[in-house]
Amino acid sequence: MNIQSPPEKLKARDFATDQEVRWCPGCGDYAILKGVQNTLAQLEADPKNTVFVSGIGCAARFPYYMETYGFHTIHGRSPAVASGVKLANPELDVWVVGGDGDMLSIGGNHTMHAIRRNIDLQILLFNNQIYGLTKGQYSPTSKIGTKSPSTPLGSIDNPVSAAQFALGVGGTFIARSSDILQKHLPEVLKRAYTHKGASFVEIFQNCIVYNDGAFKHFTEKSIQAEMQIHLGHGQPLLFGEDKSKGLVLNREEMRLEVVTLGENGITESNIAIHDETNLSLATMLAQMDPPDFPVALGVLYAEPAPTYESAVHTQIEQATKDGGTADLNRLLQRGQTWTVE
Amino acid sequence: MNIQSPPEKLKARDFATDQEVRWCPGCGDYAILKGVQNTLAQLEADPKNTVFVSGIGCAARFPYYMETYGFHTIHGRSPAVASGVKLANPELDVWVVGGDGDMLSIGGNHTMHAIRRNIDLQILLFNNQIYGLTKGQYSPTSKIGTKSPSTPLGSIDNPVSAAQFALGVGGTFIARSSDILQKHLPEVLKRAYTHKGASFVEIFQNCIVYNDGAFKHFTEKSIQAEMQIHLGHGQPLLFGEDKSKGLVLNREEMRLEVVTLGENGITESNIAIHDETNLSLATMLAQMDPPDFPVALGVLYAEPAPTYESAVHTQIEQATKDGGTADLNRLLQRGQTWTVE
Amino acid sequence: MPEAAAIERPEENRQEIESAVVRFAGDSGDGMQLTGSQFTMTAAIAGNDLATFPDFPAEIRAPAGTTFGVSAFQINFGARKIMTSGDLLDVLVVMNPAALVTNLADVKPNGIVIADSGAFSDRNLAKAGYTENPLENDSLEGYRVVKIDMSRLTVEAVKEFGLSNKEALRSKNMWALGLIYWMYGRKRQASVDWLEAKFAKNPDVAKANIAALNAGHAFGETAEMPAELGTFDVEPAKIEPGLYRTITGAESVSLGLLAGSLLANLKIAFCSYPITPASALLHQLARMKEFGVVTFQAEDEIAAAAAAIGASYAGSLGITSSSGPGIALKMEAIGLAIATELPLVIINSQRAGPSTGLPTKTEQSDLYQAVYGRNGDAPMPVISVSTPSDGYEVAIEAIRIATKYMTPVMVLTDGYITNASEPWLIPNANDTERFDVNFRTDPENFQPFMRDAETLARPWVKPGTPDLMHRIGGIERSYDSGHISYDPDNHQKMTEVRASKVLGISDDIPEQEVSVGEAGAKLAVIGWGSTYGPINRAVSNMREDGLDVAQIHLRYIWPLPRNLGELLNSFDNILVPEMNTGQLRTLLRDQYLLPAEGLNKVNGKPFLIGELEDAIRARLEK
Amino acid sequence: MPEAAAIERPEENRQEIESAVVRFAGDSGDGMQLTGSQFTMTAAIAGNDLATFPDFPAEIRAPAGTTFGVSAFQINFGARKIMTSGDLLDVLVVMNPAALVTNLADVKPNGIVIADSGAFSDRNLAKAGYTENPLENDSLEGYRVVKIDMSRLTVEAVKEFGLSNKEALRSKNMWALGLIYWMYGRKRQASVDWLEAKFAKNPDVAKANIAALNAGHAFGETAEMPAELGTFDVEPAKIEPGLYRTITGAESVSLGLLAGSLLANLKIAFCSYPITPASALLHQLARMKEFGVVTFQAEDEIAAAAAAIGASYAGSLGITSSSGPGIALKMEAIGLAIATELPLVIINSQRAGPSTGLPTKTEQSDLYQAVYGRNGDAPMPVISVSTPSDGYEVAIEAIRIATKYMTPVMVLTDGYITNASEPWLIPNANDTERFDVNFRTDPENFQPFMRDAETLARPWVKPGTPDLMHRIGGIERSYDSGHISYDPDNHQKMTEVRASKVLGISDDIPEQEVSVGEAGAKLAVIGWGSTYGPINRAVSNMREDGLDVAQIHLRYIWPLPRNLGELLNSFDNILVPEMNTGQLRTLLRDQYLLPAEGLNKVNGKPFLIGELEDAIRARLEK
Ligand SMILES: Cc1ncc(C[n+]2csc(CCOP(=O)(O)OP(=O)(O)O)c2C)c(N)n1
Ligand SMILES: Cc1ncc(C[n+]2csc(CCOP(=O)(O)OP(=O)(O)O)c2C)c(N)n1
Ligand code: SF4
Ligand code: SF4
Ligand SMILES: [Mg+2]
Ligand SMILES: [Mg+2]
Repeated sequence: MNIQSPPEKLKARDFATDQEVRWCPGCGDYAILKGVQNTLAQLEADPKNTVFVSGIGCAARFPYYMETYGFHTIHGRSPAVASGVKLANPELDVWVVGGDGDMLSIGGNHTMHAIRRNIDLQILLFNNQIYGLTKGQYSPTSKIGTKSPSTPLGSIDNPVSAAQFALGVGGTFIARSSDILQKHLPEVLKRAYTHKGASFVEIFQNCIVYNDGAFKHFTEKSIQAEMQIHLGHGQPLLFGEDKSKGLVLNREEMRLEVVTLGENGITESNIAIHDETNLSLATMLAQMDPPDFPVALGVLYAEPAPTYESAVHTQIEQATKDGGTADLNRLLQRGQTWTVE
Repeated sequence: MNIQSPPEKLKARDFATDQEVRWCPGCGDYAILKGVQNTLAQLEADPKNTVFVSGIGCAARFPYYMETYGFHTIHGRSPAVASGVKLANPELDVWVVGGDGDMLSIGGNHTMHAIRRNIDLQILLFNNQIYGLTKGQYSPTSKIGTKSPSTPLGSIDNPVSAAQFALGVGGTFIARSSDILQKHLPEVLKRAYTHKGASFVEIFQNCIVYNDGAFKHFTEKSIQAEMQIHLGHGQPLLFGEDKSKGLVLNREEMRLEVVTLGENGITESNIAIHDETNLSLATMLAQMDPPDFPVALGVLYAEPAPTYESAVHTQIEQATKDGGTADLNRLLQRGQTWTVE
Repeated sequence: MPEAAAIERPEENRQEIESAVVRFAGDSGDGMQLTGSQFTMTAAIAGNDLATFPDFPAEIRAPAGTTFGVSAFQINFGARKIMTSGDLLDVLVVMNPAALVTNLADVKPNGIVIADSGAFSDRNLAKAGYTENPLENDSLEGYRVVKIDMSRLTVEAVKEFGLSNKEALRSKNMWALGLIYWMYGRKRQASVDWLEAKFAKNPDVAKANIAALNAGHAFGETAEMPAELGTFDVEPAKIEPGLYRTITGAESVSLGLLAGSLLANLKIAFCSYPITPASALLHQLARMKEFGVVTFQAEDEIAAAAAAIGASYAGSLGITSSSGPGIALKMEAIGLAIATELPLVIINSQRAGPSTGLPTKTEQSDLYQAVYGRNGDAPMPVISVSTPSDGYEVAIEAIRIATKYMTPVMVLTDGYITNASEPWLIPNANDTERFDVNFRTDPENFQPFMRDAETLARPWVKPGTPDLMHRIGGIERSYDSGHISYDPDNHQKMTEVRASKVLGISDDIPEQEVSVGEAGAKLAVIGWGSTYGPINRAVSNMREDGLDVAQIHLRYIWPLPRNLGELLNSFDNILVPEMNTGQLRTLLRDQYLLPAEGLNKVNGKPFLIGELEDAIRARLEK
Repeated sequence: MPEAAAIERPEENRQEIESAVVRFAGDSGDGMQLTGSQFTMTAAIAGNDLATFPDFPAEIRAPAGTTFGVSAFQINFGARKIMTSGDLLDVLVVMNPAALVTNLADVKPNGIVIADSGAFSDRNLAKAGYTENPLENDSLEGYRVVKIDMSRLTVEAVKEFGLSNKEALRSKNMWALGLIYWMYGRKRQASVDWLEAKFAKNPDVAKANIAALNAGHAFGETAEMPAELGTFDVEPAKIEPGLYRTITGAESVSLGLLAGSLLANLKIAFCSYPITPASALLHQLARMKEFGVVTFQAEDEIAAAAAAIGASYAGSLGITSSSGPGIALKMEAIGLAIATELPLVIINSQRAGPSTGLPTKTEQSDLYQAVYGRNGDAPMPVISVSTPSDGYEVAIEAIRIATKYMTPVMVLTDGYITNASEPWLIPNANDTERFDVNFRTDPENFQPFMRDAETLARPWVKPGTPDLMHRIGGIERSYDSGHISYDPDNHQKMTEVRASKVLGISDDIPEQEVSVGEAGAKLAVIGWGSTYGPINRAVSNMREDGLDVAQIHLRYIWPLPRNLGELLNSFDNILVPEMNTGQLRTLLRDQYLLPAEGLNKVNGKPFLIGELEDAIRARLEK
């Protein structure tokens, strides 16, 4: 990470390239682009030290629209490419952008290992629960029964939950937001940026063409309050209009339950408190699904740990110190030698 | 699954091929081989309907030693190959065998998707926390600081926990055992076999050559009782000599804690009860590590769900019923046609 | 129906022409693909031979009016055999400025450009990069330009149905279609029927569309059209009698795969991962469940190949399909199928590379990858699809070879063929000779790698078969027993037998024929894949011009037909047009040491007949 | 030390020989590799030229006494230039029956076989598949067999150190070494020093080993050896003076990579995934941290290639390394490097294929994959390593080309070279010309795909550079600007310029020279890679026999040297020995239309000089 204030403060639009944005009109990606540009402006990020790496997909076109360094790579491999970027130059701020197909289908393994290694990347998964760019096949996050060109009778496989996956593979920062939450999103992204290590952010994104309304059961204005819970570290897990609902831990069954303040003698003191560092709680929060539960948004889990690239370079520095001079001629002559006269 | 009793009951040794077993003397794989052969004999499995599929690695040599159908494929791809086998013929009992490198490094994604789809496979991961066959490089499950030919100064990446990974990606059956537990292992394998859907079994396996003693902190005879907890559904989570210790749920912190019966007024009624269907509990159990906690062995999680291959074939049967006759000539003529005279 | 019938009346003074090329181009939302398909069907019913090509935008749904959002559909139809979707356009219909700017270059000198002037608003002009309205200045000199405010006329024509302006405008493609029907004296009835069926649940929409269609037609008929435009008559072509349909390459390959599996008495397991342009096959096969077809959308291309191999191991026919980058990923797994000698069909729908390249553009640049692109000495048969309908036979042939020889087979098709269409004389599925697979069930003397003396194929055993339990794998296997073998001589022998098995297939495929012309000509033009059409037409044309040229077109890329060397030797010169930098050429030069010369084009578009004619002339007239 | 010195005395009646081939073979636990290395070092110090080859078992640690657990080490040393590790053995030392049965076939007629008869127990005989003790019947007729109970003699020799029987037996390799030292009149001092250093913390073990070494030597000396065996003298070879070490291919390549990066003024990011035999490189580079070398063991080969590409993008030198199956997996990513024109070095340590094949055996069968194995027209330079020490220069050259031309470069080495070793005149790193990379920093007129007029390379910009922010990717890029471009003509132009850039490298590499003999000979034997040694020796021998033959050996596989066609044309016949089924042959025939004939061997073992001599004779004496 490298925040150098350039002479004049950059505005969000200064992070936009001159390239025409080519998503479908109405695509949620536009809002995310705006959110990210806002975030960088607010962070006073330095464009020259910022790199966006992506795979292939609609989401993955992202780097072309960011006036920073950018690399649009191949399908599924962006976490690996980005790992290489960060290893080569830990000073760069590296953002990784991709869709649910890119990062959880073909690229699932790279996502997993980048997260597990805790390389200091901001990994943004635009989850639209569909393959947009290839015209609408179901994805590993699509709901069971999704009709798509490749599943005309409906899909039959259990979707994977991005957040549960990231928790399961040892993520140190896991958060969620949505394309339509223009205030929430930059806050989450700023947290991701500040976190040292792999920050994994799932952003629910509407694909207006192939999967319109996939998230409306918790993003529609009218039900937002009931169907979203915005997490704050140390804050009670309250939601609903007037924050009248909350989550409590059923201690016998080790499950979260939704309660209404005032009903059955429930007061705020019964409500569970969000603790970002509690993996079990994060796992339970990640599992919540409407209609029985609200969707947990914000930082589900954040537990700082040493980053991979810093350990790499520490070892190198150590070796340089221990090994004395790095003299190639000496290395060439290492081991048993003899002289022919 | 297909249990047809062949005329005479087969013994464990009837499941052994005439091929010379070529693991290093003292390798934990021998014990697992014996355990699996015992399991099949006890299950009265039919060799002709049994298929072992593996990738590449020491563990992956397994199929050559089983007198069943067997396919030694390529590195990391065995879950995908096995998925194809099961899709083509759901009647077969398909076992998948591989090492931690095979199934969690190069093959992590296939393991994840086979599990998530809930294809009825028995997936046996022989975890020796090292790459055996390629002579001892560290693996994604190796402890931080592992010195190996590729990490002469010690490895620096966080290991992934196989069980947590499997839970995170939506596994319906997750269990653990060890090469040295010759009674426990067949019991776990039988449960895996009986489970419809992807059964994921992590088997701790000692690589005597490259990672000897990796598990001795919980497998050595003298400390076994203290450092292992054997799970039983509906049973209290007790362990230790004389079952004098147990796990309780610290309800404020949502964490498990080790307690001693009789101390601080703890009685058996305080001890948490194992519930295989509770994902949160399973996640907490999977996280436990010595020396603070015992290692949880047995069935961590089991929650039956429809299998992928049955849904595939249900759709096909449905289509055959709905579509009436499957007449190729009719299909060829589908759509707009015209006659030239 | 009455509406259409009422105004259908005979035309006079139509100019008779042998063939015509028409392209409809407009915004993605303008329904150009539908318009094109309707025109195609009507031309087919009128007895023309034809070929079509849709040109989709690379973006899913680009903002309206942009150049990168232009969608087009081209048809070449005629009274003679039609071999390509056409070089240059006789008629270009454009629904907005962006369509004009992106398509104009393809119009013939003095060709007809029909433009919806109502869509040439300042905003749309700006989006297309025009600073002035090209319909209003002299920039279109050299074309016969017809400006019609189709937007307004459509809105008027449908006003009785009470649609919003936006809804009304959706019918303007039908207005344009009506006009073109009039130009070529076509009957509207089939389209009227189709609209009624399509919008059965929305009769008002159906009626509005039909009204627009009729209005466009009437517009032409009522002499509101400039006289110099002319009207045309394209007589029926001489076409073999029978029942026809149009078919795209994606359709023919998927139907061929199904047919082949039935002929082999196998179930299909089609395992794939979406990728342009290959996804079309997955979509087709996913709709064949009533035949017991299993389709599996895997997590990636490697898993798709691996699952297909697993399915073949289990006794189904494993098929996997992708395009260039995805095929590259499958190569390690394909090596396993080669090593374990399992049948597997790999369909490669080629697109322009390298890397992501131009996913929606066509190319033939995966021949190297198909023939040579694996680690180790790993021979594999490769066959190719030459026309949109050819995929049917080629897919059947791939299955025949894969199952008879226990080998993976790669089928090369391409983005052009996948999407292009042509009329197809629908075969009777029962006429093709069966090649039922005989799974080994006899335990007597069974060894998993004991070979058939003639084909050198090993036996195929279904797991589940009693007493035949055995193990196979990718480590070198002992001749016959299949056990792991590190024996040096065994590896030599196995490497040789794998090569011989594949080379031996050349005795089981037809001798290479000359498609047009005769052996011994001054020049042979040899191609493969989707260049068939343009080469065929160009060679035929040049022969009519008296040039001594012949066409040879390969279906079999590896092994090559057994007589090919001798045949090629009979020509003075050999020209190899390819949509790559010379990949078949390498094969031919290596195999036959003949100075085959390349004619290479890699701009994502098929060869033009004219380009080939020029090349042939240049070589024969010098 | 005194022990060794005490019994060192001059030998008489030694037979002077030009060179000898000795192989030590025993169980994996018998320390054969150490024995071989010690003999090698001593031969080197004695001034011999030499070449060695270790032969590890495929299994990690097979049960003791089994045939598949045999480990061997072969050395060819001589008074003349040594080109290979030797065809047939003069002396085979076997420590058990399994070693005898697996190695006997390689012994020369009437060659010497020295066996530890103490290890020929019934159990060990059975494990090796013997029903009778071959030392006791006449099955070894035709060899000069020396049975010695080395086990017993070793135990006796070390008994004063109070070791257990098992521990004592660990020194029996040193006993054997002592005996062979005596046979060839070698000094033991270097080994004594080495043992003392190695077991500095365990002086008793050191002493026991030294005692065994001396005992073996004394055994020979005290005339307990059969007279007909003989003792030999191998004089020093004529060797360029200087400081030497032995070096394996793995070492030379890794040192070359480091040297090249320093010459280019770049940091290395070496990203790999373990695989036999490529892992050796990862292990070497992982020990170079003091030079700032980053090594990254990725989750798979694709991630390794991708991370290397990312590192190159960020301004390091990305290097990735694997063997056949892993290289296949990297091809899609390599296509991205080709498309985005980023430097990248890919080391392919070839092994016997296809598929998993024979991982521990050598082959040259990835040339097709290297040159042709990608989707799309995706040209990439390919260069090859010819001897164990050659990797140093080749790796440097790979980096020079990759960085100067902004392209991936594939280096082909193989399992034989990786593990084989030879003496190396250690170069002075400062003598090689530098080729510092100039990263672009000037924003004036910057465009990411604007090319250098001469090299056609695009500029390399480090992220972090002010005012040069830009985007690159795998979709076709516009000439100069690098923006996404779907323009047909641009794709044509870019495809052509990518090909020209790579072909242009032929002007920047040396003209092809004739290694042995002259242009215009009756027969050229042309090879590449690890066949250098045997071809060189065979051609030299045949020329001494008066045959008109020459050797041409390629370092550059693609592009080929600019004069190669002309050079090859000067010969009457061309023979291409390859450890594959004819891959370079394809390239040569395609490029030059010359009737190059193949001599192909795929049994996992290098060519024997004799095989090549026979082939040359057959072609020139007919
Ligand atoms: C190796 C490879 N396989 C497949 C593809 C085709 N492909 C491009 S994007 C994509 C998936 C897009 O879905 P997602 O990642 O969810 O992104 P979205 O378009 O929905 O934003 C696929 C399958 C490809 N380009 N490369
Ligand atoms: C594509 C490919 N990459 C790498 C290898 C080399 N390789 C073989 S086994 C293996 C890892 C072995 O480790 P693991 O899976 O843990 O099995 P173990 O030997 O420990 O039982 C590797 C890297 C290979 N055979 N193929
Ligand atoms: S297809 Fe969907 S995800 Fe892609 S740009 Fe269009 S709306 Fe967005
Ligand atoms: S290397 Fe390790 S895992 Fe492999 S066979 Fe030997 S002991 Fe077992
Ligand atoms: Mg998506
Ligand atoms: Mg392992």
